[in-house]
This record gives sequence, C-alpha cells and structure tokens, in this order.
Amino acid sequence: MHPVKRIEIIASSMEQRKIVDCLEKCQVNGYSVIRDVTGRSDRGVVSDDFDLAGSTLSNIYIISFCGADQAKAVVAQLRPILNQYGGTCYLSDAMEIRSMNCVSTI
Amino acid sequence: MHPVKRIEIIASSMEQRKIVDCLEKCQVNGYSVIRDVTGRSDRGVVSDDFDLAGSTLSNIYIISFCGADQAKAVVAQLRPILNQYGGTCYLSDAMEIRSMNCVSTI
Amino acid sequence: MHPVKRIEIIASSMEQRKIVDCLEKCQVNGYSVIRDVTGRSDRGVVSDDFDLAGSTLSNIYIISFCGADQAKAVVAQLRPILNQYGGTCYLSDAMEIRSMNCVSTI
Amino acid sequence: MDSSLILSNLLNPPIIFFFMGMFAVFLKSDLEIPQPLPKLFSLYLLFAIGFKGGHEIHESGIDGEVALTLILAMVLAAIVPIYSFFILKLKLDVYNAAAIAAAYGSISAVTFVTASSFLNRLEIAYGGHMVAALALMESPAIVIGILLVRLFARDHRTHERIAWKEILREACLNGSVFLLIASLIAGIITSQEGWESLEPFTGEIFYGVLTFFLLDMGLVAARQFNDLRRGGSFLLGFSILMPLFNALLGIAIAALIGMSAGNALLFSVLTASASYIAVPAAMRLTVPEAKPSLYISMALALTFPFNIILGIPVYMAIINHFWA
Amino acid sequence: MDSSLILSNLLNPPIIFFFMGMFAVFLKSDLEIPQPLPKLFSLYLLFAIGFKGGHEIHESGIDGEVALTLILAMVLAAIVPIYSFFILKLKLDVYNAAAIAAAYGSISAVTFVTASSFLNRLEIAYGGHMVAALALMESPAIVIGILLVRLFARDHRTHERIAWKEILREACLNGSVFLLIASLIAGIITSQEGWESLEPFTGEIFYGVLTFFLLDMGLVAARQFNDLRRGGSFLLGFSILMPLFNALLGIAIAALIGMSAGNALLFSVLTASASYIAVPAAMRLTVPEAKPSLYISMALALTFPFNIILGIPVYMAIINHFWA
Amino acid sequence: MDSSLILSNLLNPPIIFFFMGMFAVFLKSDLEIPQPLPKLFSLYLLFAIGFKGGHEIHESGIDGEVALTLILAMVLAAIVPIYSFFILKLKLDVYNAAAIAAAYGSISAVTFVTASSFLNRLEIAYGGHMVAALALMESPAIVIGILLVRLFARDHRTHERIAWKEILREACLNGSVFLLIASLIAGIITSQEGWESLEPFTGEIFYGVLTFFLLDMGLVAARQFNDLRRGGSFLLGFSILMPLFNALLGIAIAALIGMSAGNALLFSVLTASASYIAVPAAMRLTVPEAKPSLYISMALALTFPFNIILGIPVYMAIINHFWA
Ligand SMILES: Nc1ncnc2c1ncn2[C@@H]1O[C@H](COP(=O)(O)O)[C@@H](O)[C@H]1O
Ligand SMILES: Nc1ncnc2c1ncn2[C@@H]1O[C@H](COP(=O)(O)O)[C@@H](O)[C@H]1O
Ligand SMILES: Nc1ncnc2c1ncn2[C@@H]1O[C@H](COP(=O)(O)O)[C@@H](O)[C@H]1O
Ligand code: NA
Ligand code: NA
Ligand code: NA
Repeated sequence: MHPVKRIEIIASSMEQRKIVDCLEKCQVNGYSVIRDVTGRSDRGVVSDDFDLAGSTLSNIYIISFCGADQAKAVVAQLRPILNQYGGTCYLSDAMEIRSMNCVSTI
Repeated sequence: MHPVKRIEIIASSMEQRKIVDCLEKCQVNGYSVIRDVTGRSDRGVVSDDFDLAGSTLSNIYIISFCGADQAKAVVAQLRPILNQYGGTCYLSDAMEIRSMNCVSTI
Repeated sequence: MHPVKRIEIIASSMEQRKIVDCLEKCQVNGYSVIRDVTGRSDRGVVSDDFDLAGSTLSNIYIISFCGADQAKAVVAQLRPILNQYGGTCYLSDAMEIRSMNCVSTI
Repeated sequence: MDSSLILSNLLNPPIIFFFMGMFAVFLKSDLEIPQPLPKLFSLYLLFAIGFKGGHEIHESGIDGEVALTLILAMVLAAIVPIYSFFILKLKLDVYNAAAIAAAYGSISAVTFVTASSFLNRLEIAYGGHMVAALALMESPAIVIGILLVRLFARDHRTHERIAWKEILREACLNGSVFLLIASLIAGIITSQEGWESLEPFTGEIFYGVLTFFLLDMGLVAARQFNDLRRGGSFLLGFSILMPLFNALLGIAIAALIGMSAGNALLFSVLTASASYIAVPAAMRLTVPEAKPSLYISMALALTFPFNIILGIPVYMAIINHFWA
Repeated sequence: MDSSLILSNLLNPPIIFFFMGMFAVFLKSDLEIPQPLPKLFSLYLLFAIGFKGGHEIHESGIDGEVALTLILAMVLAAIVPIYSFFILKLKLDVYNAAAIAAAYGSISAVTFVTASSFLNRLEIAYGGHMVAALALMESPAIVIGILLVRLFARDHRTHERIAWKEILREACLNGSVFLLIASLIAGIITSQEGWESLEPFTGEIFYGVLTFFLLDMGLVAARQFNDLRRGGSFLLGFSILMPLFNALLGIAIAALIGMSAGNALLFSVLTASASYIAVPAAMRLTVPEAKPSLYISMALALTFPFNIILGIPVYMAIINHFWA
Repeated sequence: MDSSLILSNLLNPPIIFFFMGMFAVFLKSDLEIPQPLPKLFSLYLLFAIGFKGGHEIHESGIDGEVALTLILAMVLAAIVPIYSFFILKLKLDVYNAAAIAAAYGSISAVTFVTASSFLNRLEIAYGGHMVAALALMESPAIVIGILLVRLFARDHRTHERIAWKEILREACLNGSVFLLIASLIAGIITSQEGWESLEPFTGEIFYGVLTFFLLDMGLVAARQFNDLRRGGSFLLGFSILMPLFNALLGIAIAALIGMSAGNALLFSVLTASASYIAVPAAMRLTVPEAKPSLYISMALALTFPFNIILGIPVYMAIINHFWA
C-alpha cells in the first residue's frame, strides 16, 4: 500500500479525447471513464435529453489514480483545456493496493 | 487550488428530485449525477432488473464538491429525507482546481 | 458522523460476482456498482465496443464505505483475486452521515 | 380437461424463451439483456396493447357490459387485497402482509399481454375495454394496502402524515399506467388511416418483441429464486393457490355478467396476476418496513411463471368447459 | 383555409403521442424513455429517410431543378441567420443573438421527417433530393453564427484563433449529418434488390418509430418549458413569428422556381425549422458565452411543436391554395 | 472468376454501411452507436438465425450428412489452432501465438450471418444444421488454445490449477452460444403456428438490423486500425492468408462429403472466420499474458472485413466453379 492522488475530472463528453490525451502525455496510463453523467454547474444544467443521433451532450466522469508528481503535471496541462472548453477537476488522497499482474511484452 | 468537501449521495432514483432540490436550496449549484447504479445495503439488493416501463427502481449516485459550510447545510437538510426514504451520504476532503470559465449573464 | 474507509475497486465486469462475494464474506453489506465503465491500464485499453450478445468486456466500478477493520479484511481477501484476474483497488477516508432507516425483520 | 391447450402453450415461442431465460440462470450462463433494452420492450408492449385496445373500443363503442366490467375490475382490485391480508397475517407481520396483499390485488401487465397473445393465437376475440380494466386495476390495491397498514399497525408512526398526493400520483400516473392510458386514448381518437399506418409496427412484430421480453423475464424471475427459499412453504403455497382462487373468482363473475370467453380469460388473468413493478415502487415509499425481496420474489418468481405457463391454458380450459 | 388539414394532423398518431409526452411532464408522471433509446430512434429515422431519399434520386436522376434547390437551400441557411441576428440584437447581447440566429438558420431533422410522413399520408410525392437539402442546410448557419460573433463582439477574445478545423468538422461531419449523407449515398448506389431487401425495415415500421420518438420529444420539449419563461415575450414572439416568416419566404422561393407541392412543403419546413441539436453542440465550443438554455428552449419547446402541430398543415394549406 | 459476385456484394446495403462506418472513423466524425444498441442488434441476429436454423432442421430432419458436418466442424475447430500456432510461433511468444491461434480456430457469428444473408439474396438454399455447426465451433478452439499454452510455456505458473470449470462454462455457455442454441432448440420444437407468428420479426426486418449492425462493426473495426500497425507485416499477412487457406480447406472438405453449394459456403466461412468476442473473453481469464489488442485487432480489423467484403463472394465463386 502506498499513497497516490485521485484526480476526478467532470467535463463534456466532447472533450474526452483531449483530456485523455493530456493524461497520456503525462505518463498517466491508468484511468477509468464513466459516461452519460448529467449534472449542473454555473453554466446551467447538462442532461442527456439531447443526445440524439450524432450528438452526445452529456458529461463524462474521468477518475485516475496516480503519483503526486504526475498529478501535478496533469493539472498544469489540463487547466487551459478546462478554461477554454469547461469542465471541473478535483484532487484528493488515496492509498493504492498494489496488485501484481503479469503483463506480457512483445 | 483550494480545499472543498466532496459530498457523495447514493439513493433511489425516485428521490433524485428531492435531493437535487435540497442541494440547490443550500446554494450548491455544482453537482453531477450518475444513473443506473445498483447496489446493496441492509435493506437488501437494488438491481435494475425491475426498471420496466415507468419504473426506475435502481439507484443514483450524486457527487458534489462544495465549501465546508455549504456541505454542513446540505447534510442538515438531507438527513430527514434520507431517514424517510432511505439513501446514504458520505463526506470527504478534496482540492478544487479552479477553472475560470466565461459565463454570460443576461 | 463517524469516520469510515472508502474502498474503490475497478475491474472487469466478469469479476463482479467474485468481488461482491468477497465483500459479503467480510460482512461488508453496503456497496454500490456502476457498470459500463471503460478505461485504460498497463494491460491496455478497455472499451465497451465488444460488449456484444453474451459478452460484457467493459469494467465495473464498485464503491463501498465501511469500517477500517472491515476494509483491511476486504483488502486481504481481494488481493489474490486482483492478482489473478486483474483489477485495481484504492482506499481513502470519508465521514459517514448516519441515517436511521427502519428495516423490518422477519 | 383440455391438456392440449397446456402443451400448445408450452411450445409457443414466448413461453419457450421464458424457460430458456430461466435455464440460462440455472446453468450460470452469462447471458443478459442489459437495461434499457427490457425497458424498450415493455414500453413497446404497453404502447401496442393500449393502441390496439383503443382502436377496438373505437370500433365497438362502449355499452353497459363494458361499464360493468370496469367497475367490477376496480372493486375486485380493492377486495382481493383485503382477504389476502387476513390470510397472510396468519404468518406475517402487518407490514409484509399488507404489501404482499397489495401486490396480489394489483395486476401484471406482462401476464395480460401474454394472455392476449394466447387468445390471438387461438383466434378468440376480446374487447379493447379489457385494456382499460388493466389500467384501472393497478391503483386501488395500492391504496387499500396503505390503509391496511394504517389500521392494523398499532405502533406505526402515526404522527407522520401520509403523503397521499405523492402516493396517488405514483399509483395512478406512474409511467406504465400513463403510457397504457395514453395509448388507449390515442387508439380511440386516431383516424382509420392513422391506425393502419401503425399496424406493421404494433401488430406484426408484436409477437417477436414479446418473445424477447419473456426471455428477459425468465432471466429476471430465475434470479429471484434464491430469495424465495426464505419465504417458507406457507408463502410458496400462497403464491400458487391465491392466483388460482382469484382466477376462479374472476371466472365466476365473468360468467355472472355474461362476458364472452375471450373477455372472461383476460378478466380472470387480471385478478389472478400479481404486480411486481408498480406496487413495489409504491410500497417502498409508504411501507418501507416491508421486505421488497419477499413480495417481489413471490409475484415474479412463482405467480408470474405459474400464470403464463399453466394458469392461462387452465383458465381457458375451464372457461371453454362452462361457456360451451 | 383548409382547417381539416390541421385537424387530421392533430389526430395523427405521431402528433397525438407528442401531446401525450407533454401531458406526462405536466402531470408529473414518471414516464421516461431513457437513453440510448431516443438515440436509437433518431439514428433509425435518419437512416431510413436518407436511404429512401437516395433511392428516389437514383430513380429520378438529378436535373436543373435539383441543383437549383440545393443551392438555394444553402443560400437561405446562410441568409436567415443574418436578418435573425439583427432582429434579436434589439433585445439580446451579441453572443445570444448570434447563437439563436444560427439555430434558426439551421434545420431540425425531426420536423423534416414529420413533414415527409405527413406528405406520405396525403399521398403527395416529393423528391429524394430534399433529403440532400436537409443535410446541406445544417452547416452554413453555424459558420455564419460564428462570423457574426467575430464581427460584432468587440471585446471578444480576438487573440484566440478560431479552431475552424474542429468547428467545420463538427458542423459538416457530426454524426447526424454523416449518417444522413451516408444513407443517401447508400440509397443511390445500392441495387434494386438491395433496396427491396431493406424495405420492410425502412418502410413499414417507420411510422411506428416516428410515433415513439415524438412521444420522447414531447417529454423533452415539455421539460424545457420552465426555461422559456426567462426568455420574455420578445423571444416567445420570435419563436413563432420567425418560423412563420421563414416558411412564407421558403414558399415564395419554391413558387418562383416552380417546385412541386410536395417539395415546396419540405422546402418551407426546412427554412421554418430551427436546430436544437447540431447548433447547440457547435455553439458550446465556439460561443460559450451564449446560454444554451435560451436557444435550446426556444427551438425545441416552441418552434418545434408549433411547426409539427400547426405549421406543417398551415404551410400545406397555403401551398395547396397557390399551387392549385 | 465471377467478379460480378464481388461487385454485387459491394453494393449490398450491409457492406455499404460497413464501409460508411469505417469512413466515419477515418473522417473523425463523432457518429457512434452507443451500447447497448450493438448488443441489441447482435442478440437479435443470433436469435433470428438460431430460430430459423431450428425451423429448417425441424422441416428437413437430421441425417448422416448433418451428423458428419457437425463432427467435421468440431474437428476443424480443433485442428486449425494447432497449425496456426506453429506458424505464429515463428515470430511470437507462446502466449500470443496460442491466443491468436484460438481466435482463428473459433468462428465469427457476424461473418456467418452476413454469409447467410448473401445466400438468401442469391436464393441459394442452406441447411439449418449449419447454425448448429456455428454454435459447436466456438468452444473447441478455446480449449486447444489453453492446452497449447500449458504444453509449450515452460515457465508457466504450473502450480496454479486451471479453473477448467469456469473456462468450459465461459466457452460453452457464454451468452452468445447459449442464445444461439436456445433459439435453435426453440425453432425445432415450436409449432408451425409459432414459427409463422415470429416470421415478421425474425424474417422481414432481419436485413435492416444486419445493415445497422454492420455500420457499428465498421466503426468498431476502424477504431482498431491503430493497434494493427504494431503487429507488423507478418501478422498482417497472417490475417489475410490464413482465412483464405482455411476457407479452401473448408471447401475441399465440403466437396469431399458432398455438401450442397450453400452449405459449402457457410462451412468455408466458418473455418475462415476468426473470433473477436468469445475467444478474447476466455483468453483474458486464462492467458492474461497475451495482448488482447493484438488478437482482437487482427480478427476484427483485417480478417472480418476481408471475409465479408471479398472472402464471401470469392469463396462462392470458387464453389460455383467446382460444384457446377
Ligand atoms: N461543484 C461540482 N460538483 C460536482 N460536479 C460538478 C461541480 N461543478 C461542475 N460539475 C460537473 O462538471 C460539469 C462541467 O462543469 P462546468 O465546466 O463548470 O460547466 C457540470 O455539468 C457538472 O456535471
Ligand atoms: N456502505 C455503503 N457503501 C456504498 N454504497 C452503499 C452503502 N450503503 C448503502 N449504499 C448504497 O446506497 C443505496 C441505498 O442505501 P439504503 O438507503 O441504506 O438502502 C444502496 O442500495 C447502495 O447502493
Ligand atoms: N491508475 C488508475 N486509475 C484509475 N483507473 C484505473 C487505474 N488503473 C487501472 N484502472 C482501471 O482498472 C481497470 C483494470 O485495471 P488492470 O487490472 O490494471 O488492467 C482498467 O481497465 C481501468 O479502467
Ligand atoms: Na390481481
Ligand atoms: Na431553418
Ligand atoms: Na475459424
């Protein structure tokens, strides 16, 4: 068990690609994405009522556990994206239960 | 970056309206809702098996980040609702990454 | 209000039964499950693209709030499962807002 | 008795697939029909059955028999929970007895739909107003259930006012009832042309959607079997004998007021079936002391399969016998 | 004017169910059609309408009128937002005025589909190229909307380069437009045999899916009513009068270039309708200062119901009057 | 060779929409068909193909050819992974070689469904027992794959017992196989009447659902292209040449035991296709050392498109040539 940071990002699903790229650029290779999140912020209500045909206007919730240094890098990279396109981000503390998975390498 | 409280509420989706009203009454204007959550508590198992036609018996997971004072107000308002209709609520600490969004005002 | 541990487990939905059994064996009778979670880890990308007919290859996100001792027991029980089948687990702190529900007993 | 009806019912795709769903659970297959697909199927079935019912009312008009049927349907939905309650109280506390009683007074729309497709297959006509009866029978039982708790639970939180407004809205305007009534009205007021334009949608693929839906119901019902064991043999017996008794009562009343054979079957199925959707939702709010696992598993894992597999052909055989 | 057209439209299943959806919200029923079911219906409708349009183009070929129609459609989609903008700026800031203007320049596919099924019911023919017009009219209005903000918002973050590539991709290749164009092309290039094999899917159940989808649109539209109040009577008036004016403009142009009655109706409906899906998605990215609740609620809770309930039969009556 | 077969296949709606799905990804359109809609389509297709297969077995009965076909199908599903494994081991480690080998020994139900609708279009008959072959060929390859790892991976965690029970359940009772077999049995035991009542559902809209589903498969396959690059030219070659070789082997065996042309096509398609659903699920549990991105992208982004676009018409042309 060792300490990690939990990064929680809630943003429009249209920004998923940009946010995930930003995580990967900071070597954060572990994250999870929950889709179809609705919500509200100062900008108004976000619902999935208009998710018709090609449009997905609801939010995603991205959670990632990573080292404190990585978290810092992510926050720095993420800030301009959130400023331009909207979305919120929170940091908190957690403990990782290390699991030893065998991972093949080619 | 400044400290906030994370409020997590898990309750029957039938209570969404009441809980959201309660948040808004406490000036908590930022929250996110995840639907179709299943689970278990002392009251038994909650599944989405019976979400047929007009009934949605599965749970929702509401997460909101807000100031400590607001969190206190929410908890006070929420308690009677959870007591009557069921649902659980947890508080924890987090750091907000402030984003500066332009918000139009009419 | 009293302190509890938050256990967060992200794993393949194929492992849901095993993980839930493990929780229940440790007397953790309160938990919630979010389905259709996608993500990425060192093992690669997990998407819901292949969730066809009988197969559900996407992840689940299980969250449970419980006492510190129970959390310790869960972690011990869970470790071999996560080692064999994959999945990650994180612990953090939270405060429970006790609700007094009437529960009938037969 | 005409056992060929039972056999032909068993070899009917919806019933076969209901069994297949149960087998999938028993064999631990990972087959599942995830939400909101079951919701899609049930919305479709309510829409189709309501619209067809409305169209038939439009064709045939409303007469004395129709009005009488609707009144008796509501009366039955209010009486069944009362005697069920006193039987159940022999073994259960007031809360659980009232909740289960309410479930058995109310109806199961899927059972009704299965019975109506059974009639279609036998080419036996039935009136569109039976769909109206279906819609009307959901709420009275809920109200009676709550009143029973009020009257008999001494230690009940009497200081709390019952949120009747919320309960009645849940009972009378829940999505299923609303969609059913909306479709019924739409079927009544739409033009012949409007009716024909929807026919391929509401008619031709109906049977297929029902089959798929019953596959899911088989999965869901089988998953409830574990909960059943806790109920004990008293509740097991109740889940089979009570619908049987209620069906016979329904048939007797149908005979008395001279319903046609098709209407009589649907009437008996309405009284015999138990709700596992609307009632649990309402009881959760109003009688939280009752164990949902108990009344849901009885209504869904025993009464529902019993009705669609054996009940419907047996009730039909009885009706055929007396109506002939 | 031919008021029987309005009445017969009102008694049409899709319109009846649209009302039922609205009632469900007003009566606080918990009826809902959860995602991704509405998405399924809208994907299906775009697929079916595109494929049928393509097939008809394949049958009839492309001639001068077709080319002229498509060009005029795009020109209209670019002009409508300009005059709308100046009207709206009388009461609103630049951002909101531009976003609403873009919405009214663009189109609503559901309104188009409803109009085409209205024509089918009346057995009035229309050309497959109108579907191409539908696809082409979505993007120009978005581009004009963004340019209007650039030109008139003095304090706009001019140092930020507009991500034209992303915006144009969103405008021209968003899922709805892509699926529509893909289905159109598929309908053009597929064999007669391929067309026939899909007919039961794209043709027969089309009307039923549309009905179900409009039930959901009724729910969604009614949920937006609260937001409307904030708009005030100026915006209320705009949401009704602007489509009416645009429709008349469309009819005039259709008369000028001698379109058939069916094509004229679809053309007027395209100009009259306002986008509540593609435009909001694009505006969110480019004009975050505009309030989505404002333009979505106007387009969806007023203009859309107005068009499908009254607009379509009224425009048809006018066309019937002049074309006769 | 009959190149018109290839062209007519290309202009077939399902294939056109498969290409459209791929284009959508290449053009970065945001078109998507969210879960559980693809799941709905695939459940439907398995249901329909199984039920039709069962009905045909009911009509034709079971004879020597049928039994021989089923046995040979299972034998092939066990042999293909063995020689595939030794070829793959030239360049890959044991784990990945075994996992890919298992995928190519197993089958792809969507390829089979596409081939059967290709036959329907050409009005070439085929036996319902081919659906049984489809169901039987999924599991043997998985078992062989695991055995290959056991035998050749020296450093494998031999102290861990293989959870055969879980693996076999996953292999033989996974939802797809279960639904296929359940539908097959339902088709065999249901009455003529039961069959006819489902015909509009399983028959008429089948082609449309397949088209929609292939649109999604196009999206999914194209998203895997990035992963392909890592595979190198050896694996690229394998993904095309191995199915071709397997198809020829299948055709040869079909000729030997005197299958009809329709059955021969389906048999060759079964041997040629590779699994990207059931096998990955099983391999994840048992050979976690293998990279899913590798075997999924080969089977899905290369072998699958190759088979449905070129393979099926080419195999048919070869069969036509030799059977004539
Ligand atoms: N304080 C908050 N707590 C939880 N979720 C939030 C909060 N603020 C915003 N969100 C979510 O983040 C989304 C985007 O936020 P914004 O960029 O501020 O519009 C909102 O639609 C909410 O779903
Ligand atoms: N300790 C817990 N940890 C996580 N989720 C819980 C816990 N207790 C209850 N829940 C969730 O909250 C829902 C309502 O809880 P209750 O009101 O206690 O029945 C349950 O169905 C679970 O999904
Ligand atoms: N660091 C992380 N943060 C958030 N989610 C993770 C992390 N690592 C893994 N996951 C999730 O857990 C799933 C299983 O992880 P693994 O067992 O490591 O393959 C992944 O598919 C991700 O969805
Ligand atoms: Na009843
Ligand atoms: Na317009
Ligand atoms: Na194969």
